[in-house]
Amino acid sequence: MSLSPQGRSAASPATNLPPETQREMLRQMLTIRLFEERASADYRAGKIYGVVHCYIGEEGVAVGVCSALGPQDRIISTHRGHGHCIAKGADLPRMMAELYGRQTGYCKGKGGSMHIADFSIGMLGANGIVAGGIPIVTGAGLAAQMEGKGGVAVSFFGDGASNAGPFHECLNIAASWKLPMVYVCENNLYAAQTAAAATHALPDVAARAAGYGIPGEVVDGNDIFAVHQAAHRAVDRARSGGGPSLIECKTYRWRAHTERKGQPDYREQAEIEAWKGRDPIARLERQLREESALDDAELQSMERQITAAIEAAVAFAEASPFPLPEQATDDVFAA
Amino acid sequence: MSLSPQGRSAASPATNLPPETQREMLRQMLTIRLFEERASADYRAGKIYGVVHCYIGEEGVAVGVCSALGPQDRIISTHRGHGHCIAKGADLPRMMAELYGRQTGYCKGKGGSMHIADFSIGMLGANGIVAGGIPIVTGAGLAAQMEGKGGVAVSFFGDGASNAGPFHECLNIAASWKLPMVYVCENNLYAAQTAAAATHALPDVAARAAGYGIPGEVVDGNDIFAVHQAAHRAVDRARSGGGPSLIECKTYRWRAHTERKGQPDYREQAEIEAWKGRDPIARLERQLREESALDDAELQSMERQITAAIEAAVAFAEASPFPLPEQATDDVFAA
Amino acid sequence: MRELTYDEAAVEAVAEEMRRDPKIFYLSTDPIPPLLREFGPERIRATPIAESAMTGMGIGAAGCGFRPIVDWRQVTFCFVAMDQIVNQAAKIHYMFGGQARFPLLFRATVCGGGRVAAQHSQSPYSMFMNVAGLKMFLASTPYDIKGLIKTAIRDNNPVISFESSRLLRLKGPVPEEDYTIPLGLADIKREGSDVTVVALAWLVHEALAAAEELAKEGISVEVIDPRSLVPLDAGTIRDSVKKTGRLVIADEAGPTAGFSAEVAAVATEDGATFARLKAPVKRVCALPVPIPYSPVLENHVFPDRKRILAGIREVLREGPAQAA
Amino acid sequence: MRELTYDEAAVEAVAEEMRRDPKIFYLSTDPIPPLLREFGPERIRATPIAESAMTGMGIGAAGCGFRPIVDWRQVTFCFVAMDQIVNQAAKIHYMFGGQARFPLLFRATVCGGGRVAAQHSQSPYSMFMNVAGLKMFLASTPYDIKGLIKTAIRDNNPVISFESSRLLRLKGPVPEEDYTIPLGLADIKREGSDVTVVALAWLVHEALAAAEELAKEGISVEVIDPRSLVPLDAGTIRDSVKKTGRLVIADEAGPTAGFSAEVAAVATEDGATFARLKAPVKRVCALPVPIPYSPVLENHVFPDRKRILAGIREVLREGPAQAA
Ligand SMILES: Cc1ncc(C[n+]2csc(CCOP(=O)(O)OP(=O)(O)O)c2C)c(N)n1
Ligand SMILES: Cc1ncc(C[n+]2csc(CCOP(=O)(O)OP(=O)(O)O)c2C)c(N)n1
Ligand SMILES: [Mg+2]
Ligand SMILES: [Mg+2]
Repeated sequence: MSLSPQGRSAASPATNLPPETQREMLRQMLTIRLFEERASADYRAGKIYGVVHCYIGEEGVAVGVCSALGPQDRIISTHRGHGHCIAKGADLPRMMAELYGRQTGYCKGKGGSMHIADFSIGMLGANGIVAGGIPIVTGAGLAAQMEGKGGVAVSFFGDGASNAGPFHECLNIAASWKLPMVYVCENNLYAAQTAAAATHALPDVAARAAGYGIPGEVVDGNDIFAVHQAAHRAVDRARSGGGPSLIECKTYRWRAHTERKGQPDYREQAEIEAWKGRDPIARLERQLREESALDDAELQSMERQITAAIEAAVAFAEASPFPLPEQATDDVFAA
Repeated sequence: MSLSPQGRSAASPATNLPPETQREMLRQMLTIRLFEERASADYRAGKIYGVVHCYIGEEGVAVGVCSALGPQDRIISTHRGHGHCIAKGADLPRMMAELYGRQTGYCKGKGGSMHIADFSIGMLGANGIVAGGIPIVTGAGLAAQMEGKGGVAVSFFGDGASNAGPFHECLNIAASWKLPMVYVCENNLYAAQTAAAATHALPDVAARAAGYGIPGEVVDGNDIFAVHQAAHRAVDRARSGGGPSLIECKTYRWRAHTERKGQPDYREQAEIEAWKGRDPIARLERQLREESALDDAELQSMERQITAAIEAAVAFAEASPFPLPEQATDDVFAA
Repeated sequence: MRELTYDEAAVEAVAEEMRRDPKIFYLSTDPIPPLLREFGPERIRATPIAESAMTGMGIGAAGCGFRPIVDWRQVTFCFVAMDQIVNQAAKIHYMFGGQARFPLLFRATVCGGGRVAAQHSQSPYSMFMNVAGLKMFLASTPYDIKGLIKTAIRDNNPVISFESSRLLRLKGPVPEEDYTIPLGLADIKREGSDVTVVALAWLVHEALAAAEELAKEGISVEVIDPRSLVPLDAGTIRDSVKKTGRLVIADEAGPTAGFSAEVAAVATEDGATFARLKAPVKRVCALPVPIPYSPVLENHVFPDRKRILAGIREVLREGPAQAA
Repeated sequence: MRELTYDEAAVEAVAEEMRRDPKIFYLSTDPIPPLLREFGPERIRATPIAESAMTGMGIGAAGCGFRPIVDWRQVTFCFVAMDQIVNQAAKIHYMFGGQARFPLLFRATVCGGGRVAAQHSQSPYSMFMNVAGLKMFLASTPYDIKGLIKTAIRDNNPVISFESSRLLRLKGPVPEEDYTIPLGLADIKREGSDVTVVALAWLVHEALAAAEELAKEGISVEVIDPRSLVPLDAGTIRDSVKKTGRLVIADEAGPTAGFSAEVAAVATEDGATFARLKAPVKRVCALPVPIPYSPVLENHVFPDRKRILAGIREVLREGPAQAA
């Protein structure tokens, strides 16, 4: 399957997920979106520093995949990490405090947006180096295999990362060693300003799976059930000793590569608009309404709760102290 | 096609190469073999230093491929470089003098066996880092494309190298940019002591070509005509703007990974013997005899000439001065 | 004279050389818009995110007669290409006995201050200085960067242009006429007689500010900008220290086996210089930690004019200064 | 006491720790036969030639509670993994605010002398010293390497064991009992009073030979082996220089921004040490070139006891020595 913005694929088959699970998926996607809208505004207001990469438009991938995982499973993220954090269950106040550069942040203010991690929930971190996380999470897959408790490790990475050496090295090792891995390529059609069409020999990254004898599947990344089902199959396979899979989720980022002011965005406005028409959140909302699993009141209450949670996270961040300058020399080495 | 030592593939179809070309191919393979037998003996005698990797048993690959190239075409080699040098037309005296560490060697004694290069004939060097040459020769492919004179660049590398990141990065770029490249994997089933079966997800490296939308072909590397024909097709394709190809030559090294004394060789003796039975040189001899294109007298005269040439190379090396110690500081930078 | 930013001056140097020499082309993961507009996608190439391949391809094309420019962008991205830099680019001319030339310009942004944390902030030039076979520089002004980049592009060897992220928007005079600045030539950015400050990049400006302040107290500070790291102009540094008898080195990198250590060694291993040295050498560097995100932390890690001032006062206090 | 080679002592350290702790496993492109025999292919894993993946997998497994050993073999092979070393292993504990531990031992063979040319001979430890977040050592004896490797395996951070190719077959006494040597502790391999030689690895032995020779002339040489590069035992070095007033640094790496530069800086930036220093610091290092193949050339590039001797004589001649 190969997708254009219009989406040649049919909607995914009716899911047998219970309605509360489906609503939870919606809630998580909405949380990602609203969290990032706030982060983006606070970045422009100068309360968040450095660089922020927004995941808005791609929420279906993180939530679709993570909803197929258990707490013992581990994931790794990219420079565009908020979505993966939230989908794996990270704490919003500690995330926001990290963006605000505060002592109470996940990394005590040392990491910022590009380096939020929560090892206690199996989130092995956002990573500022393209493809840099793939080997690390493949090591988590090896650890899971050696632990023998059925854990699975998931590598999220972009279309850009799929052209880098570590992608290849790790797919081969994972396939040879039958590691319990799921490699999830978030193909949002661009790496910064560069179109995937200009740097990929073939439009589908999933085609590379064949070279390692592992399943490679293209799914509509904006169809959360399609993502969830593909992830589910791959996770089952990994858990039962069948080895790794590659899932390519076609998706699109709505915002510029980063939130930095004055940053150019060379993509066509029409393309952006077309993809906004394929909003994974609106789509799930629609489906839930059609199945009478959601009404206006429920949706509004959900949005209110999320907004309140984000407000609380911001309040926590604002109230938290900045690190002390001398704390810069802590944490270079573990005891 | 996948090959066992017994060789499931039929002999390659009758070639339409003129007999003198076929005899020249034999002469080159024999030159590689006799050159290396001498280098190995001289290494054991302490006249050659450091480390020497022999190509004996794999001669069909270098000669089969290079016989499909013209003088304007460029190649790059690996740590196992003598065969590629000779097949591309390097000068035996300057090669031997380099092994002997003399001033008159190709690298003035600075390179040794692992770093023989002759840029004047398009031989961009042996390379001591596994997969290290692949990006460099891909740059030569880019240069050829920009020059627009129909030149082609060939990357030789081992099965071991095909698991390294640069292999992947370069195949993708070459395919995207339709570079005039031929990637030749010499799959001799081992990377040092490690069997390819233990480190490759699939037995055929050629299967990886599909991920980049380029031709990937497995050939019997000990059948020089099969290699030549595959190379010919790939070179034609590259020259005419069709982009890169991947050719995997199944072959086998007869000797240990290096000539270092006391170096273990964990391969099964039976496997080694079986492969010796598939000697690419004996095979071509047989074919030429069957076609009455070679008789004993011609073969003996050929062997005499080669032996004499190697003796002359050794004599040249022996008679050449060692570098002066102070020359160690020359050539760090070009003028 | 017209003014350009540091960044504009660098791009202008590239553009002027590209107009002059059709063998020059440019590889990077995200092309620079004005270069792309002028020279088109054949000469200004967008590569996949595959810095190892990109760097090696530069080497190969250089060996075939081209003069590639490989832009790694953030220096931390080039670590994925380190084999091609250290084992290939640096060694290939030498190990092949000088038979081919490899004219190559590498560009990389270094230094911190952007609140972009450890994986996007580093000043690792000393890692490359220790590798024989690479030339490299780090300019502190628009004028210098333009002249040095032009020299580097015309050089027949791999040369790395380290470029300070803090200075990209700094404006300064840049003549219209063609000029070059040789590698290996330090620039005395301010003459002085009491203490020598050897500083790099942004810290040149901080050192000049410190010098200005001390001038009010009658203390005369000489500020030397080596510009070129390899080759390093040891002569100018030593001559200055022989004159002043005191040496402070200001570098945004960590001290350990850094540029600052090299300058300390260059000064103290020379008999004539050592003989005139009146106080211990002082390194004013980043703290030896990865670079943190939060502004409070990041600011604390980096040296600045205040720490340079303190360093200068320290070397003025110590040693047999008053006696001299 | 029984004798082991340097190489055997290193492998014994690994084996003993692996027996003690089931969380330790070993990754390398070619397994070490005795380890493979004892621990089997699950714990002694042969990886594809993919050092970048191998290194990153070590980091990931460490973050999940294992204690991996990643053997790069020749140090030049680790440059393909440099991103994982510099951007990941070194920074990950810090940039995540210390929330997880990454106990990792990296092993790498350094130094030259094997006639294996530039791509297989390098002593690039100073490249890593400049990177904050990595510990590292370079032992000179079988006793030291065993004790240091054991410490490194028990450390909760990435630690690099650089191992000298020239010393692999060197024999020396190694006790049967469990012992460890702390990181950051230099060893005074010979006490002396006229000059301090700080030397690494093979050059410790060459320095001892030089000291022996000079003893006949009544010159007393102190030989200090820092062993640990990060952390570096600055105290022991400074104390020795304060005593002798003279410093020679012998290192098989090139001088530029090298270990030798760091030791020069450590000595000359300390007021008390600088005050006692009677002669310029002397670096006795490899020439700043890639390592050539031919024995004549390679021998010329590396320092040895003769050059150490010459260096010692030079610092004894220079400075206000006779006056003191
Ligand atoms: C090795 C490396 N090279 C370059 C960069 C700069 N960079 C940051 S994000 C990015 C684009 C990544 O594209 P992709 O993997 O598709 O992820 P996306 O941003 O689209 O989510 C680039 C080039 C980097 N961080 N690391
Ligand atoms: C990056 C790197 N890792 C490890 C080595 C050590 N090494 C040298 S040759 C070799 C095996 C190479 O195997 P392959 O590519 O199949 O080539 P072959 O020797 O079989 O011809 C290894 C591991 C190296 N030279 N470079
Ligand atoms: Mg993308
Ligand atoms: Mg092989």
